[in-house]
Amino acid sequence: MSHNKNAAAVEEVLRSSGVDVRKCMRCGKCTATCPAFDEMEYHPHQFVYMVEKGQIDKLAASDSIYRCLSCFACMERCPRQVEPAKLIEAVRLHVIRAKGANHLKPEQIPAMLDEDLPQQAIASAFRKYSK
Amino acid sequence: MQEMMVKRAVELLENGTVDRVLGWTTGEFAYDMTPAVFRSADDLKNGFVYNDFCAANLSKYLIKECVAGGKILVFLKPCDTYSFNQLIAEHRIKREMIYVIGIACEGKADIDKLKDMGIDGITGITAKDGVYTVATIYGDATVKATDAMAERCLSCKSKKHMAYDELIGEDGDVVADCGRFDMVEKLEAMTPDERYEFWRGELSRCIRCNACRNVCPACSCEKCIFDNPGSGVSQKAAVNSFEENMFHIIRAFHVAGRCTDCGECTRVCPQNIPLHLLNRKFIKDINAFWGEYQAGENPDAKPPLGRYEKGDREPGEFGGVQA
Amino acid sequence: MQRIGVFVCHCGTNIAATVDVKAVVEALSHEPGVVFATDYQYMCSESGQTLMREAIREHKLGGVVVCSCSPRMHEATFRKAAAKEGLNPYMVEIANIREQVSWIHKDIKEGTEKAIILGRAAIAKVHLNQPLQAGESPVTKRALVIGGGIAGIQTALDIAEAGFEVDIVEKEPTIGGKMAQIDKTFPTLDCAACILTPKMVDVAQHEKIKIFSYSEIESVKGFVGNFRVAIRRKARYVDEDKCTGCGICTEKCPQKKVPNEFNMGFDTRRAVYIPFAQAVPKVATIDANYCTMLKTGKCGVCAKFCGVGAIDYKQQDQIVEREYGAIVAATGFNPLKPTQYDELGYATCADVVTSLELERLMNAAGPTAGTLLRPSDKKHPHTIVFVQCVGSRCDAENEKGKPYCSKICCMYTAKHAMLIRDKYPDTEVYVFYIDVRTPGKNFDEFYRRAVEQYGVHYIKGQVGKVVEENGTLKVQASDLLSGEQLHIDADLVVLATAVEPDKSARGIATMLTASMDTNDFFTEAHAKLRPVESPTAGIFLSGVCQGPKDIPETVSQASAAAAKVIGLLAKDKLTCNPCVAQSDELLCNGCSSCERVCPYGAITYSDKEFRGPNRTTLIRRVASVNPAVCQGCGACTVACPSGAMDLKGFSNRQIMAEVDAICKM
Amino acid sequence: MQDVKEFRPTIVAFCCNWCSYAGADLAGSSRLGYPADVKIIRVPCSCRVNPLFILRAFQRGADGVIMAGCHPGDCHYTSGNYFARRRMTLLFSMLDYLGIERERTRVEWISAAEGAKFAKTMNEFVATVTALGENKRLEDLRCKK
Amino acid sequence: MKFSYYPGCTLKTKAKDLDAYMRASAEALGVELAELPEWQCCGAVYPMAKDEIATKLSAVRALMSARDLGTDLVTLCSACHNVIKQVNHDMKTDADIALRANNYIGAETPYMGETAVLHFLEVLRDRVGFDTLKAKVKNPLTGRKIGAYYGCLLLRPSKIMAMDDPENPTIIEDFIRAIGAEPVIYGMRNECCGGYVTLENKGEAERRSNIVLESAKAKGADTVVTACPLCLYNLKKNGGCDDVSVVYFTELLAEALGVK
Repeated sequence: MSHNKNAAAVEEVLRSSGVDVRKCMRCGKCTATCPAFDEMEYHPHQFVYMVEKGQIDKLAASDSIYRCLSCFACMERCPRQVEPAKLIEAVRLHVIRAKGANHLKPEQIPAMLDEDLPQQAIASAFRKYSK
Repeated sequence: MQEMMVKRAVELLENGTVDRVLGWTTGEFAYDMTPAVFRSADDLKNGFVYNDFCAANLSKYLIKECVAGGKILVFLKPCDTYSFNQLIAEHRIKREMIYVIGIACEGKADIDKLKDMGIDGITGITAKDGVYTVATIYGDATVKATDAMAERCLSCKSKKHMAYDELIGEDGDVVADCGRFDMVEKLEAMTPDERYEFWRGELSRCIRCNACRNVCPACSCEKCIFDNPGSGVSQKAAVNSFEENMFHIIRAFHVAGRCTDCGECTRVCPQNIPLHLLNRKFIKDINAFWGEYQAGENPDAKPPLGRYEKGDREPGEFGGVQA
Repeated sequence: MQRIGVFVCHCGTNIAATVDVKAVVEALSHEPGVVFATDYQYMCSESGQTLMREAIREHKLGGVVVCSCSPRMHEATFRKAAAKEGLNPYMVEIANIREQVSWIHKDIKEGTEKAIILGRAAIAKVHLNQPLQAGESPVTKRALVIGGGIAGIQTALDIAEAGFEVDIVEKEPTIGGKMAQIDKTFPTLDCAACILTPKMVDVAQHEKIKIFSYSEIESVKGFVGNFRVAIRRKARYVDEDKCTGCGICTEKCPQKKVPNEFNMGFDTRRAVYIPFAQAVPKVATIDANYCTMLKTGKCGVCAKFCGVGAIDYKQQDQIVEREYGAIVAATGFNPLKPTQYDELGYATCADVVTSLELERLMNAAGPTAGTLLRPSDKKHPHTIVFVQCVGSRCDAENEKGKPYCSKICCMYTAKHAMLIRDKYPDTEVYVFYIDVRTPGKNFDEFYRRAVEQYGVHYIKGQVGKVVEENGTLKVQASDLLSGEQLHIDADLVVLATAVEPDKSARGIATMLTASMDTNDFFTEAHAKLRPVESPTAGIFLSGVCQGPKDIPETVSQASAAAAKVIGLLAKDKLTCNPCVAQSDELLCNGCSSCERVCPYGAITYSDKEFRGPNRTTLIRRVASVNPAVCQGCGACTVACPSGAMDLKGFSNRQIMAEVDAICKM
Repeated sequence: MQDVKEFRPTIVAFCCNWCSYAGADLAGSSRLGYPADVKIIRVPCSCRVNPLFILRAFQRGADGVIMAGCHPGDCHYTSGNYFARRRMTLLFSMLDYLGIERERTRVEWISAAEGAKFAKTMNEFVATVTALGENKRLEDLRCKK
Repeated sequence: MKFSYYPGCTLKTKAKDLDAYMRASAEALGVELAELPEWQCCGAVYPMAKDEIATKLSAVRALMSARDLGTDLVTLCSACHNVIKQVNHDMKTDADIALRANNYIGAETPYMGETAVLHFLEVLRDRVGFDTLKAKVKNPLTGRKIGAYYGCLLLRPSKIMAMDDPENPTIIEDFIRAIGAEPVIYGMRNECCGGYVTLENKGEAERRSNIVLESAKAKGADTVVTACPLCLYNLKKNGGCDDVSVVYFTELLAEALGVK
């Protein structure tokens, strides 16, 4: 259970997210409300629990961090103000801040375009997935 | 101004609204305006004076007048109305026995400042457009009002009357940025040793004449503990530095949250001790610790030492107060 | 000067080992006023007390100082002993030389020195002690119970059974409270009406109980044993004495479209109504918000049909003043209205209901006559989803919800699930829970029956979204144990909403000067040892107004509160703590500073005549302290700038004398 | 060389009857020592402590004054310590403003169960005041021996 | 009524119409909107991490420039609105972020969250007033059944956006009533359309969009209005529900005011 080697990563994620994982009462409302549930390997409540347990590696290696829609529903509906979305973002940043670990690279964009695609979609994708 | 006041006072006396008038009259010297009670139109016409030496806050005198009964007309400057409200809040005076005429005030002259300028033989004063014209037996002298104005008026917190039945002149506004805590801040910024020296220098001059206490509208106790042998702390005159400190600390504490910062204590101190700096320290602390509070602004407000919040700061937490 | 005796206790070796008791006796014997000083093995023993009594007698002692253990230990012992010898008990002071000296200072010299100083301080204090008499106040032998739910009913019945008069003030037209709306009770599944209504009848028929229904507390004055309460009897436009409760008016009233609050708005009632068949008092009430006669002056149907002439459109609110010795708050609760939780669809979907609403939908006397039909289309629901903890257990910063566990929801939900599965076996029932909390006798067994015998699906998880589409409630939820997100097509969703104290409680607490916590539950005097008393003397707590609780707990607490009230009313006089504040009227400014900090409302003001100069008479406003109410904290003494307010037994002079004695080297 | 006597401060501790005085009793019965320089005065509640008493103590030769009461929210009289807290906040601030060492005064909330905290607090406070030395700024020489 | 206006990247390009409709409507309503003299893309998604400073700067610059102009700042795109309002909240309440952002920018007067940020819907509700709007409608859209689509960004996090009840909002419904149409309330109106992953995971965006549109359709909506260009794109392109048309609310506004 102990993950001392991860202590620095846990600390980084907690600090940059500003989330107090100990507030969680394990009700599962975040996961109940999550629109991206089917796309995720680890679900919002698991982010909270696994960060607390120090399992950042597993979360970081999972595609789940790119599946969050940033819709704030889990944050809004959490009865204990835990804000799981902030944790997901913090784990994602933990990954993409590492050099060369951008999830989305500019050269991939042209293939994804269609003529009506709003700029907003590209801007937000870069903001979320790249440094 | 004086004519208008007299005219209105006479009207109110004659139509029976009030049976006497609390105002000012000339004291021993022409610049020494003292509170006085007038009972007739003649009294008023002969004795009533209002000019820029009329600094005394008349509200405290109402305590005695209210005990005597009848209905009293009083003239109050904006700062006096705070004391007035505070006395109402403390049930020391009865609102229904008093008819308040609020009078505008542009700041009162400080006789010591005038004397320091070498103006002697003063017989009167008039103010216009920020200039005092001081009549003396040697002729008129003119000075810029702000050069000769009392310190408390230079940092006036409010030109707005907090209570009145009618106004003579225009009502002003609360002065948001009056800078009245500047000196307190300066003291706070000193080292404790410097502060100790400063206050020793000031308080050691105290001769315990009790003028500050006697003029203070908040110090209106039936019997002051310092005069009461039964209190265990009575002292006629301060024997040493401890007693000097003790008197002024306890006096400040007793008026904490009640002092409206009218500045009378400093005005009347024959030793020119800046006593208001003690009261202002408490006012500043109260604002900083427990939220803005101006005694006398609202007679229904709960005073800061008569209420609490669960999350109040702990004693001895000085963070954020010191500069 | 007081003749003082000093008694230094060895406490075996507890004191004597590290304090030279002989030296203490020697030193203190030279203190001013000390006429006798001695030491003894055990001062608290019978022979030690005899020693002290003999010395009081022999040396005509006017004051006693015992240097011994903590006054919290034996102050009462020594005071009692002194009293037996005719010395006022408050002339005895203790110097604590055990806990504060011998037990913590190893060095005999140091310990002895400090013991002498503490002894001197006690002597200095005793010199200023005054004989104090514990005051007495009479007790009005009647209790007031605020709230006529099961808590108030039980408290009132128990007090009345003991032979004391009780008034119940209930703001609704009938007593009965929430329990009257409930269908069955856990864990025995008794019918709530069957066990409640006989009690309501007992209340109605008890000669010692008077019910003020449709009434509210207007003001409370006085103190323990002597409360004066003004009760507002709201105009119900029906003469309670004349009305027979025949109900003809409620059948003839043409205004039929009034939402029936007793049935949670699922059906309607008339503008003149009796809330339910077993209402107590069984008297009609006209709802002024809907009555055509009261609004327009045209109608008068009810008056026409009333055979006894009980209808009175001109009735006004009446204020009744009553006196009481004790007051019980039994103000109860309401379920939180979950309109803020519309992800669960309560505000927008008719078939999302609260648990209390479900009670009415299942109650034989309810709008569906006991057949479970859902509100939107009156059809049988076949899939029902229960959601637990709606608005309970929220973070303190969460503005929508409450931070506490509402305690009863797990059990009533198990009850609902079980009853539905029992009556409608073709119904699938899902319960989404965070934890199932069942501490209580036969409670967990009850919940297990719901799962094991009745096949209720308990799922650890929460519901995230409820959307109504084509008459079906699409429920999206988490199942944490299987790691799935579930999508259930439900016909009915039931929300177990948080319990919240009745909104009227805050105002009542203020009038009673009883403290409340941040959730508006009444605070008890001691969380463990005095759970049915408020910190304010004479105010007692019954039922949910003190914290969430179920019916068995409510009833036990109601009886406990009654026992406390009976204990109080059984006394003819109350003995007061004599160490109370007193105001020196000659010094008092009447400024109200003391009044503002008094937690008990013990200080009142009156205008008194004083002699002024030149034989004049002055009228001054001065404070006086009611010694029966004052608890002796001393807050007022420091608030008073003139020193008019002082505390007996801990006066300014006494404390300063101690300071002087300690500091003088 | 002059023979310098070791400085031992005089400390007055005002303790409320319900919490802190009981905490002192617990420190005693648990044999948790603190210097004999501390002398306790029992008051019903911290709100009974008048600033006059504190000044009086300094006048009569105290080098430090500490007030101990129930934790905020636990007052036997429900609100006394809240008022005491405000009063002492102002008093201490004023003493500091007059240049009197702020370390000479202290307020601590000590429950009946906190014997260890009582002893620890007193040990700390005595150490602090000892380090400051004699109270010179609020002394009354007439009262000194 | 004068405001600073932050259009954002999309309204200057792919969603020019939305911008044009609003400008025309604003003029008709007597609302003066002055585009900020200089602005940069807000980044389209709020950086939630406390240690993200650089990504918040463009929003801070826009806020600061509105402050210096002495006006409230109006946005039209939900994403811009969300980013700018949340960053504003950070600047007001998080001393650390405020300090570091201000150090970065090095402005003379540090920005501490002084500017009020308003979505154009809030301008309509709180400044113009829906009653006034109703009075100015020339072509009421009588008979139209319109579902409001709030999506995720307009209302959440509710404590910061402080616009409406996040679970049972009324602002767009009231708007729909004001322009003479009938609002259709449906369950998924405040659920996410998946727009942000349209590049990455088109399949998911399609699924989410369809769920939203089906929910609106089931309640009888003929039209769904959005306040966000990305929602608009996503619902139109990925939703593929032919029975329900998706339009931006300013288009309906312009139509109703007769300035389209």
